Amino acid sequence: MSKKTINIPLGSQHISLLEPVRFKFECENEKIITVDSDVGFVHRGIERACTTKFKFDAIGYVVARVCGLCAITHSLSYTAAIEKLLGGEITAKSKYLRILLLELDRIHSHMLCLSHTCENAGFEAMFMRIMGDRELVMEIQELLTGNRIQFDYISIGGVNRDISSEISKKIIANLYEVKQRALGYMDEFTNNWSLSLKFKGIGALSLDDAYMLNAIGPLARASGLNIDVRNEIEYLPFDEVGFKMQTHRDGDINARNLVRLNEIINSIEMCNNILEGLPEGAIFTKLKGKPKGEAVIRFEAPRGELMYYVKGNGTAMLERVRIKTPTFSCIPAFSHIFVGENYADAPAILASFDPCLSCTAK
Amino acid sequence: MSIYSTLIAAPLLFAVLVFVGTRRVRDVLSAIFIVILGALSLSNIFSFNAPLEMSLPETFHVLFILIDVAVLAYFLWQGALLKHAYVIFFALVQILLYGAVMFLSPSIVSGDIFVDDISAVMLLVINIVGGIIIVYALEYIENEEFTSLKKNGFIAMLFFFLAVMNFIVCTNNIEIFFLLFELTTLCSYILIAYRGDALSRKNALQALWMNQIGGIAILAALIFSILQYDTVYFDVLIANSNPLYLLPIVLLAIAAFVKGASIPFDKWLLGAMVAPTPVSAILHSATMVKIAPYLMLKLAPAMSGFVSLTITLIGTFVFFSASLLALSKDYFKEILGLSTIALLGLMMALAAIGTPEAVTACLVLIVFHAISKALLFLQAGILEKNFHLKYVDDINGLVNHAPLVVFFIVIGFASLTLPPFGAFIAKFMAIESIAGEIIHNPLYAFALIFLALGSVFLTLLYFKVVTKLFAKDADVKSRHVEISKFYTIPSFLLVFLLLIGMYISFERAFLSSLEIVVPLVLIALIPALFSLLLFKKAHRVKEYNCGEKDDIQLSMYYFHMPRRVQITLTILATLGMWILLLGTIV
Amino acid sequence: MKKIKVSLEDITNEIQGFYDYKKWHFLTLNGLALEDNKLEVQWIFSKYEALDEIVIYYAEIEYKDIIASIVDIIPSAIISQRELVDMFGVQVEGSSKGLYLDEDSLQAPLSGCSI
Amino acid sequence: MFNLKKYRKKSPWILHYNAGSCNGCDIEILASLAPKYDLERFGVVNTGNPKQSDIFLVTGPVTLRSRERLVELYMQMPEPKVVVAVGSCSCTGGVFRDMYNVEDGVDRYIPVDVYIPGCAVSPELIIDGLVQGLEILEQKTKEMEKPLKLFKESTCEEGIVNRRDTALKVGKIDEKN
Amino acid sequence: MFTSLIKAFTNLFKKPQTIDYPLTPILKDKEYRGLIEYGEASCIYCLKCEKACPPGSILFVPVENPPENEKNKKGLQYHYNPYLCIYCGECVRACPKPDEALWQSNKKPSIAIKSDKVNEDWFVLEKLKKEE
Amino acid sequence: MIEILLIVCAPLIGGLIYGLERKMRARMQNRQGPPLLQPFYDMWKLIDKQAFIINPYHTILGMMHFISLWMVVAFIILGENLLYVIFLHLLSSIFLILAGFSVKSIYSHIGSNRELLAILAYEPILIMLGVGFFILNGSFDISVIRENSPALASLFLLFLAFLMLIPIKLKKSPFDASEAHQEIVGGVEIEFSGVFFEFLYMAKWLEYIFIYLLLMLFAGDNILLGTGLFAIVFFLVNLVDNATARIKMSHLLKIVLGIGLTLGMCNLIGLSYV
Ligand code: SF4
Ligand code: SF4
Ligand code: SF4
Ligand code: SF4
Ligand code: SF4
Ligand code: SF4
Ligand code: SF4
Ligand code: SF4
Repeated sequence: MSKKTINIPLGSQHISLLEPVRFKFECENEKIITVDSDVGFVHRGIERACTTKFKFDAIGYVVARVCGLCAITHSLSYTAAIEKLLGGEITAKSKYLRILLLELDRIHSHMLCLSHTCENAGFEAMFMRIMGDRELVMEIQELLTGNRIQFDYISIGGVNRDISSEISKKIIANLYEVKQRALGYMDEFTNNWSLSLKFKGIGALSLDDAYMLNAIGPLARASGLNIDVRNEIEYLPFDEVGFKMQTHRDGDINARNLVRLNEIINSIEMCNNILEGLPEGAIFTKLKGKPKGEAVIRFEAPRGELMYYVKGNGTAMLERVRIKTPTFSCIPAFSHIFVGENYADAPAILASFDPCLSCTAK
Repeated sequence: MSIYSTLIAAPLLFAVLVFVGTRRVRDVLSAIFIVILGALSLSNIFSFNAPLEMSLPETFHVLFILIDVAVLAYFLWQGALLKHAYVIFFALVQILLYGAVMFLSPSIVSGDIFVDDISAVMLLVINIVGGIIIVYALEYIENEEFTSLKKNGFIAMLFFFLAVMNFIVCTNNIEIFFLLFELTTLCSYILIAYRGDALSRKNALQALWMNQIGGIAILAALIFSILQYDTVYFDVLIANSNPLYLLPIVLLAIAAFVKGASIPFDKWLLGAMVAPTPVSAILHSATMVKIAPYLMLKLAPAMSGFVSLTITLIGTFVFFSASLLALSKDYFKEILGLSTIALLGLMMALAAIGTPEAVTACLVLIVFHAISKALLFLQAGILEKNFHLKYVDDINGLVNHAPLVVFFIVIGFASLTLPPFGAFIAKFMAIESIAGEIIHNPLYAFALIFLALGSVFLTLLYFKVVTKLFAKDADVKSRHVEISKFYTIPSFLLVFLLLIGMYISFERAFLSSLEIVVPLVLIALIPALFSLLLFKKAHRVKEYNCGEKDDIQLSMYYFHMPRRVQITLTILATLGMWILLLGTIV
Repeated sequence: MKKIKVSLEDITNEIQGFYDYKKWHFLTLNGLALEDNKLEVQWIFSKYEALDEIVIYYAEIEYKDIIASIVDIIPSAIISQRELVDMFGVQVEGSSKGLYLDEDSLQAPLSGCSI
Repeated sequence: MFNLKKYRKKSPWILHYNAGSCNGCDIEILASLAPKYDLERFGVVNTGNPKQSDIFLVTGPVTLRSRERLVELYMQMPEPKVVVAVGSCSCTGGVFRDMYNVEDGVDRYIPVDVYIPGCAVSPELIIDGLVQGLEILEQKTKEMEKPLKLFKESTCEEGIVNRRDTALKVGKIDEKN
Repeated sequence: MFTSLIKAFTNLFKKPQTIDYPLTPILKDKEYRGLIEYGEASCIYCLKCEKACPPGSILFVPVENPPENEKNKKGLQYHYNPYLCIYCGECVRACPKPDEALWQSNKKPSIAIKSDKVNEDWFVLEKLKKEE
Repeated sequence: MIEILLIVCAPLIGGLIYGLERKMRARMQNRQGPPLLQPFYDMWKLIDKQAFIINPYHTILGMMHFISLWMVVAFIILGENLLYVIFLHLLSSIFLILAGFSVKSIYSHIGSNRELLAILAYEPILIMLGVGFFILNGSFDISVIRENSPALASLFLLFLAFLMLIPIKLKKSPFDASEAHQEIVGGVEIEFSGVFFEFLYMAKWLEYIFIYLLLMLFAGDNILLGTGLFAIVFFLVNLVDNATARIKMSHLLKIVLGIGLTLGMCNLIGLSYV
């Protein structure tokens, strides 16, 4: 008798995906029993280019293009590593502004993820609603940095633009609005019966598995694992601006959504605190010299921990730039979660990881 | 009269004649016999005007008693030989009961032979469809590895079967009916055990003991009938039946359920699959199981509200649950088998309703089910013999190699579900008649639900199979396999019968002409468009596969039916039977 | 940041002894091309809920050496190992090539010996 | 009123493929489908299915692994079709130009009709590009207009557009500098 | 679910969020990072911008009739490829004479079509540059 | 005469309804949305496109789906037997399913599979609906049903059950798993292109007509009520579409069959007591 399984491909081109990644699910009826994945479609060779093609001061703009979604975290991590190697101290104001943009980016990225999860769960109206509201954040990002996605806001020694009081007012106003909307989604995610059918208990990762598979970011926090790099570094004053770790116990899609929503709300608070207590001073300190030595820098990108290992040898060309991105670390966990789920849920589960393969493959 | 005696006697004669001469001679002779039988049954239906009733001479009765005793003794012997406790036990019970019947002497007598239009229709089905299957069997059996004597015996057995069936639909005497009932049991026993291996033997014995339960029920019915109504004749029994003393009727109905392999007696029919495919074909379509709805139709006028309702509910429930169970199967013949069981349930339910509309529906269903099932079983045989395929999972993309077989299978399944075919019309009328009953008794609403769900399950089932056939590659060069003419001609004949049936339903105005013509045109349009080869020149591309190149692996949904579902359904059906029995006694 | 040098043979034992999956978090594997055709392989760990506690185990190896796999201890290391194989052209036990690179791509782009 | 030509260009269905971008432009495509920019005003539907699409939006500089898929998808789109390169990196390679695993822009593999610059492109630019694409689409439809275009002789053997082999051939058109 | 229902219902009677873009133009903020513009007269041909540009979308290539500028000793001409530019603004930050020689305007780049030969022309320049 | 006209125009009316719906959905999602005539623009465009085919079976079966659906609509307009119409509609769905299975495309197969399961969910309810009308009017003939007084009150539970199957047939949330763009890229229709997709696209419009004509039967001879019913249900269905996610096939079966059959049963039993 023949085998009773079917192979369902998801990707590399598929409507539920924004980027090429290929999953091949072996399914019984529609129940997934094994997963085979290919994540290397987006490999461009950035790590090598950073050591052969670009001088160290341009790399900040290059690594931002590792990924458009946490571009800011990438350039921030890289710059921080270089600043560490150069040994200069930057002003408090520029640190605050960096956090501001980092958190704005987190808000828009989380909103994108939520809306994409809803779209993949077949809830088009919710997708439209969140994407519509996301424009509020995009607007202020554009005001602040001059572009909607690739901010190119951070350079070695500080930030590129100052913030004016009008912008600051606008930010506060828009974020207030976003917070109200976020509370609205919270209600929707908990109370809509069709969303509960799609999200509750689906794609769950247990705490122990999260530990075992070294999950990070919202994925791990939704399973109750306390890991948030903002809690583990002293480079930027996250405590001062009111960072609070958000966790959940269930580990399913719903938990991930709620963690993201809570983080949005927490980030909004942080932004407000930053704008209230913004120190006076310059936004840029000129740092001299060429990087020498090695540095490991980690930051919390919207999707989890991002790590840069930079090694310089005192010339303008670096010796090694190692980028360890959040999705990269989560891939073992992804495959694990898919097994046993229904194919019908696969796109939504995938979106709820908020995967970004452009950084995975670099 | 002469027609009926010929119809009964001739096949007996043919059964002997097939042993004469070479294969060639046998084939030609059989073909001629079949044409004769078909012609007789046809002429009968055209010349038929009034029910005919007559008696047989006393010598026959003595002969019948002797045969009866011999058959029962044979069962006992087989049981003892093969050490099967059930068989021995039921044979003994039957012998005892039969003895009891012999001692009772009923006083009201009537004709032994009774032919009405229902019988006429049955004769038609038995002889024509059965005949076509025998033609097919002529070739089929040659592809088996048996001695020629055994092969001829096979054909002879089929003819004998026809004779018994022809007799059974003409008899009015319950004693004779019992004898013939036992004879069909005997026939099926021998045919199922035909291959002679362990599995065949086991299944044959299973069929034997289950069918013996039916025999016991008939004997019990006989005893009660004699005690209560003082008769052994159907017509008297039915005419005099008192709604308070329906026990004989109900017992006969239970015998019908046994023959119709209704759940919980379904195992024997499924076990019969081990026999050569023509046996399954003939059992499922023209003979044996059709005794069930026939008997039910005969009894219907005698049924009171309770009995008729319960039988309807049981029948529709069987329809529902057998189709549900079939969903989880992937052995092609087993699927066909369960769908037969389901449809038999429906036929019996319709018969039990007993309104003229329901009776017509039942008859239409009997006829078309016979044709379609025969067609499908023939294809199952071809698949096994020519393609070595048994499981629906393996028939993926058959259209690439055997478009003709696929055509037959599709027609077969379509004719069981879709307009404008006969079986569809029957289902249609079934819904109408049940809907009519709901007005009187809301409990019929359950029957309706079972019917609706069951027919959807069946559709699902059929198209689950059909769809497998179609997965055609964009570029594979097809490989055609030659199929013997002996296989295709019977199939074409059956398709032709379907068309005639359609014409008749058109004549009889079961549906309006528009309602017949439109779907027919629709269905006919497909091959027409095809043959135009309109799309030869259009651009062809590969299937979308997310831009990937790896081959995809296809497989159907399968429905995992937990064992407890199966058990629950069986228990419920059994419960229904007991309610029926006890309800009548009380 | 603590760097601990280990030899290639000891690496699984060292990590086995050190790694407590509820305390430590495996970050990634990193390769670093050194002079004279050597490669430094680093296993980077960080501690949960501690301020910047990072431990790096490293070993200096030749390109032809076969690196032991730590997947039995840390299942999630599989992907980093595959990346290492691709980017440096070394061999890691049980890790296949082709995570990122196709047949006709530049092979072992970070190995330092490629042009 | 029944001027076919007038309506033809109002229904561009899009197919989006990411050939190695940084997601920036992809997100902007998503954003332009969202309420603020609402591409559906122009009849745009994101079908995700090459066989029913008219406009092929490609982002990213075309990595080695995605080039075959890119061509495959292009081949599966029926004529008339318009390819739009979204973002600097799909126009010319952008910041990834000359990296070892990229092919520097979509037009090395498939003919591009519209180039939208920007990093990331803003939704307004995507709309501009689409409007431009619509015009080209209309032109192409006109050129195609001959009787029985449906049954136009196929160009490939056995009537089947074969993907991979052709894919690599197309790639040879422009030698890299 | 009811909040969604109500939301959908009220949206029906609200003005949609959509900006009818090509009809209603969207004005870019003056700080928007758009096209890089070049003031030839003020340029001192230090080529800092060319070196700073990550994708290499500014090229100074020797031509036959170079722009007349006393600083232009090698006879170079400025070329800029908006389809390669990533709008990072690094060139402007590198330029010793920002706002005069090189600045980032808030203009949107324009759409190109096939006949614009976005790549072919640039290949030529890049080749020239390499030969130099 | 008017019937013939209606039959001929049925797809066009369906297209209009579809256009209206797209517009309405957009507005419910706070965006401007496509023009009302967008479906027709799509149609013109599809005619102009080059058509690819996978294999002739697939193409022909797809066309048959459209034609047979049109017949179904014609039969309803002509006032034929309701039960028959329901089964003919089944035939048309079967065509579509066969088409889906006739190509070696996994999404198409999954779509067809789901379509089959969807039939399992709605067909019994449709049959019960037919029986309900029969009990009420003593006939399955649609023309008779149309002449009698509104059945809405006496068939109210069946009406509710019918409401549940509208989203299934019209592929609307929450019961649109058989089309499910984000999972299986449209399922059955995935391999159609050009004019051949056009047939499927227009079949979708006909499906609207089919469903809403059935809906109007509840209003009997009261045209005003019928129109009102249409407007309200149309609105309601879209509202729900915009407030729910797509649920899985297994949930769909449980919910629709469970609730639908119970409602239908209660109604039928109730009817026979009255
Ligand atoms: S983060 Fe990834 S999954 Fe989410 S929207 Fe972006 S590309 Fe899609
Ligand atoms: S996970 Fe990677 S690709 Fe995704 S947003 Fe973060 S850095 Fe970018
Ligand atoms: S770069 Fe060339 S010389 Fe150096 S190690 Fe590699 S092959 Fe040998
Ligand atoms: S230069 Fe060539 S041979 Fe040497 S390591 Fe690199 S790919 Fe291998
Ligand atoms: S153009 Fe820029 S933002 Fe767009 S994909 Fe390329 S690198 Fe990313
Ligand atoms: S903005 Fe950036 S990419 Fe553009 S020319 Fe200037 S430096 Fe180059
Ligand atoms: S950096 Fe400024 S001054 Fe120097 S060459 Fe460039 S534009 Fe001219
Ligand atoms: S219906 Fe399909 S095309 Fe339309 S928005 Fe949903 S997924 Fe996209």
